[in-house]
Formats: sequence, structure tokens, C-alpha cells
Amino acid sequence: MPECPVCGAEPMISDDPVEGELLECEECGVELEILALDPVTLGEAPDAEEDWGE
Amino acid sequence: MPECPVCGAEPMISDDPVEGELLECEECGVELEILALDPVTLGEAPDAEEDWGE
Amino acid sequence: MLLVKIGGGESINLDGIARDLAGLSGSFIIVHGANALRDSLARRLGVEKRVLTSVSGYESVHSDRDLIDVMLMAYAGLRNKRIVELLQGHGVNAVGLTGLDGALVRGRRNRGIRVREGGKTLIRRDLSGKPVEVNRKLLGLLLGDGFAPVVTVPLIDEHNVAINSENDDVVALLSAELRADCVIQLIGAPGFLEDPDDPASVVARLSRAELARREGEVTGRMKRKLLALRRLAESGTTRVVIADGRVDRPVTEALAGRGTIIG
Amino acid sequence: MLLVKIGGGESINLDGIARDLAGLSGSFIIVHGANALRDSLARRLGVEKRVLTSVSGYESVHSDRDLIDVMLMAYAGLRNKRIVELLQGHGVNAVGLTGLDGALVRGRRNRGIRVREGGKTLIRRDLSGKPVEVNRKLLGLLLGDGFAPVVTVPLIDEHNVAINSENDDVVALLSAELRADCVIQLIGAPGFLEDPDDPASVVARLSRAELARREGEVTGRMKRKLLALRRLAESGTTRVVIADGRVDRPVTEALAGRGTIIG
Repeated sequence: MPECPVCGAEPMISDDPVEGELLECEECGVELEILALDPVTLGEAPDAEEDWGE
Repeated sequence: MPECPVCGAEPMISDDPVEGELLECEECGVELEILALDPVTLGEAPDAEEDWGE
Repeated sequence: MLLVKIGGGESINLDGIARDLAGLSGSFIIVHGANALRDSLARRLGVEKRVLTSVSGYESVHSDRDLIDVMLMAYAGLRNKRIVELLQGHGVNAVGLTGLDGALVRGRRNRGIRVREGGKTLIRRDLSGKPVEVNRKLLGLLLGDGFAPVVTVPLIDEHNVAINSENDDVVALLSAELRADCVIQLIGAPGFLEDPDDPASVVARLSRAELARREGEVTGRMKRKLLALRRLAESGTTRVVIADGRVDRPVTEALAGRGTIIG
Repeated sequence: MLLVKIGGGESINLDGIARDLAGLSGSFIIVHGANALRDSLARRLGVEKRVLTSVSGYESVHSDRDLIDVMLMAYAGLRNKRIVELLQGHGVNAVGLTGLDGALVRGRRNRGIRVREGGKTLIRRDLSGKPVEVNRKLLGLLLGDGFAPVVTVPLIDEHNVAINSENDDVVALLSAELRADCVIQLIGAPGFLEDPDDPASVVARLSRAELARREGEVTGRMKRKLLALRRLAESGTTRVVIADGRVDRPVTEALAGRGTIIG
């Protein structure tokens, strides 16, 4: 199971994970992003300042 | 019949004139161009320096 | 210094704007869009234009490399150079530039657009970003010698990559950095309309607070536009007017305040 | 001053050229084509590309307004700005310009192309012409501040209208006016080929007389190219090289004389 890059815990991954999907680490509460699948790789999500494009 | 703009003669026009068609005034020999049809209007053809585009 | 934003709609009277500007004394900079041209070109070339709505309700175009190519053709190629041609025809020595040229407008790549898709919240990354810096030396060089810069997207980002951006944000940055006296936005309507379908519903004035209130009420494209307008109003420009770009002398009318005064 | 002409073929290694140029000291100007890009765009947009062969055997494209629009998208938009982007990525402060921008290259409208059609000799007029004057002040302004101009058609004619022109003629004019030390033409072949289908048939050297002789023997596109090359050779440039634009370091190879030396 993939680990949270911040606290090392194993966050719950949905059963149909998608690249770019956001989730929260239940342990430390940081927002994570699924960077890749097979295997699922996690990274900290960018902070949510302006969250839109052009 | 249209007149040669240079010498006033009436040059021979082909029976299927086309806009942009070149012809010679038999009288004064100048090169003419059919500028428009209905009625056929004649003008001096541009000199043939570099006669191509890009 | 006058800043003229020319909207990207097809109904804009570009020749009228060029003729009007030729009559002005004093230097000016044009920033223009070409979204209508881009959309029709994308359709004709079979390039898909995907619109994303962020979780906080702002709408944006998903800018992948193919779309940037279409924008280079529509904004930087066709629209930019036809505006330059019109201005030259009226005696204005226009120079067309994108943010890439001489790194005229440096942007910062967006970190990611948050969207709702299939019941999930996803991060979508694309080639888009916000303008952060203007090459004032290049602008000064050109303005100093009597050239009229005609500017459009794309910008150049921190990785020297071409990115899409909101032209209104470029206007706000230029306005702040060059301390423009006046910014006029020429669009395909008589001004900011209370009801987009009713040309008679022009709002005479929009204060910053009013802009923020309306921004909170709408979503999509208009929300994005209101945000950019608020930034422009906050950039310290003395006078901002949204006016009709289709009339005979759009610049003169706008300078006379006919349209919506911002701020 | 180095002048680099980048051919419009799709096989050209643009990134390699940008990287190579970044390593040079001294200023340079790029003139580039995009004919392959224009032709594919014209096809995709259903814009007809008509080729005319003049009575004296020279081939040219019939440039009507629709074709100029396609050229603005392909040359001035997509190709020009992608070259600027590549150069910026390698640390070269490139600025993309057409002849329209700041009236950088003024042209004179062709008086008419004489063609044989339906058994008649006809004059065909279009939006094309020959380069006659360069805005040396604008070039000096940019070069003086370390910018690298990336130039392409269209030109601006005596009526301030955008016109098509032969990029090789623009190179010849620039070379004469700026007294370039060296002109390199990077194409999709190892150099000037005796037999276009045999890459090994590179001609090592082509004198002006040789160019004139060959020009007399061929018709069509090649005749046009040979004429432009002869003009370039006559423009007084010390060194002209036609070299392979597809290799890893095209500029370095060309400067080392690998290809066809002209003059």
C-alpha cells in the first residue's frame, strides 16, 4: 500500500483511483495527490491558491 | 470596339476575351491588357521586368 | 500612457479602432484577444477545446500543446499581424509581439486546476499560468522610438515554455507596471451589461466592491472576467472604461466615458 | 554578423539549431520559412494553393488574401513563435517579427505574373512582391540590446498591405544592407544536390556563373531558388554556405563549410 510522503501512514485509496485524484491522509490530514498508477504513487497536493486556469 | 489607349486605333480582340489577357495593338505595337469585360476595357500592360511572383 | 484591450470577438471594428488610435497624440499599447478566431480554427482543424470549471466555480480552457499551437496561429499569427497591418495603414508604426518575444511578459505556470469529475476532485495540469513580470526595457526601447506595441498571449513561463494566460490579467499587470493613465476595454457590447441579452442594460459604473459582489454571484467565464477587472481596478490605474468596440470611433467614445466606468 | 536562413521543411532540427546558436558569440539574425506547414494547413482548412508558372519558367504561389491568412498562421504564428520559444529555452533572447512589424521589411508589389492559360498569355495579379528596404533602425535597436531577431514573411508593401515574398530574397537584402559576414542556409538535405534524389550528390562549390548556367537549365521552384541564391552571391557577402539543417549541430557544421559553398 502506498505511504503518505509526509507522515508515512497508509492512506485509504479509492477502489478506482485516477491520476490527479485528491485525497486526505487520515493520519496527518495533509492533502495528497495520486501522481501515478501501477503502482499508486502519492505526493503532496499543490496548495489551493488560485485553483483555476486561463 | 475598344480603342488602344496609346494610339486610339481599334486592336483586334479575340472572340473569347478573358480578363488579364495580353494582346498587341497592330497599329502602334504597344502591349495591351484587357482590364475588364462588358465592355472590354484596355490598358497598357505593365512592363515585363521580373514577371513572376513568390 | 493609454492601454487599449481589444476583445477577441468577430464583431469588433478593428479598422475603426486603428483609424481612431492614429488620431491620438501620446503613446499607447494594445493587448488583444482572438478567442472567436481560435475557436473556429480549432473546430476546422479538429482540435478539441475542453473547458474546465474549477471547484471554486471559475471557468478556463484546458490548454494542452495542440491548443497552444492553435492559439499561436490565431492570436500571434492571424489576428496580431492583421491589427499591425491596419495600424500601419493608418500611419501608426505598430510592432506585434507575444509574451514570448524578448520575454516581454513572463508568467508563472499554474500549479493545477481543481475540478470535479466522476464524483472525484482531480488536479488537472496544463500549459497555462498568470503573468508576473513585464520586460519594461523592451517596451521602453520600442515606445521611446515611436513604435506602438501590439501584445497578445502566449506568455513565457519560468521554464521558458509558451503558456496560455488571461489577457485581462496581462492588461492589469501592464497597467500597474507602466502606471497607465487610462485603460479602455473594447468589447462586442455597449459596455458591461446587467443582462447580457439586453444591449440597453449597460451598467454606468462598477465599483471594486460591486465587482467583488458580482464575482461572488456568478460562475464560469464571467466570474473569470470580473476577477480580472477587479485586479485591474486595484492596479491603481486612474481610469478604466469598458466600451463598445463595434462603433465607428470606439476609442474616442471610450475616452469620452461612453460605456461602463470601472473603479 | 551572421545570417541564418532556416528552411521551411518539416525535417529541420529546430532545437539543434537553437542549441547551436546559443553557443555562438556575436549577434545573428534568423530568417525562416514554413512552406511545409503552410501547405498542410492550407489543405486542412480547404484553402486552395494555386501554383503559377510564369512564361519565362519561374514558379510561384498565387498569393490571394486567404493564402496570406494561412501564411500569417503558419509562418508568423506557429513556426515563428516556436523558434522563439526554443531559442529562449537555450538562453537566447529571441524576438519574432514579420516584415509588417515596425515596417521591418518593405516590399514592392509585383506588377503582374505572366502565365499561359487556355492558349492565351494572361496577367495574374496577387499579393506578392520583392523586398526593397529594411528598417535598419529597428534592427539596430534590437541587436544593440542583445535581442536576436527571428524574421519571416509577409512583408509590408508600398500600400501598407501584407504581401508574400521569397524569403531567400529577404536574406539577400538583409545580407547586403547589414554587410553580413556569413550567410548559412539550413535545408533538409546535405547541401545543394546535383540529383535531388541522391543525397550523396552534394555539389561542393557553386560559383555565380555556375548558378546562372543552372538557372537557365531548369524551370519551376528550383529556378526561383537559384535566382535568389545568385542575388545573395551578388550581394557582396563574404561567405555563403548551404548546409544540412537536420544534423545534430547544423550551424557548427555549416560554419565549418560542410555543405555547398556559394560564390
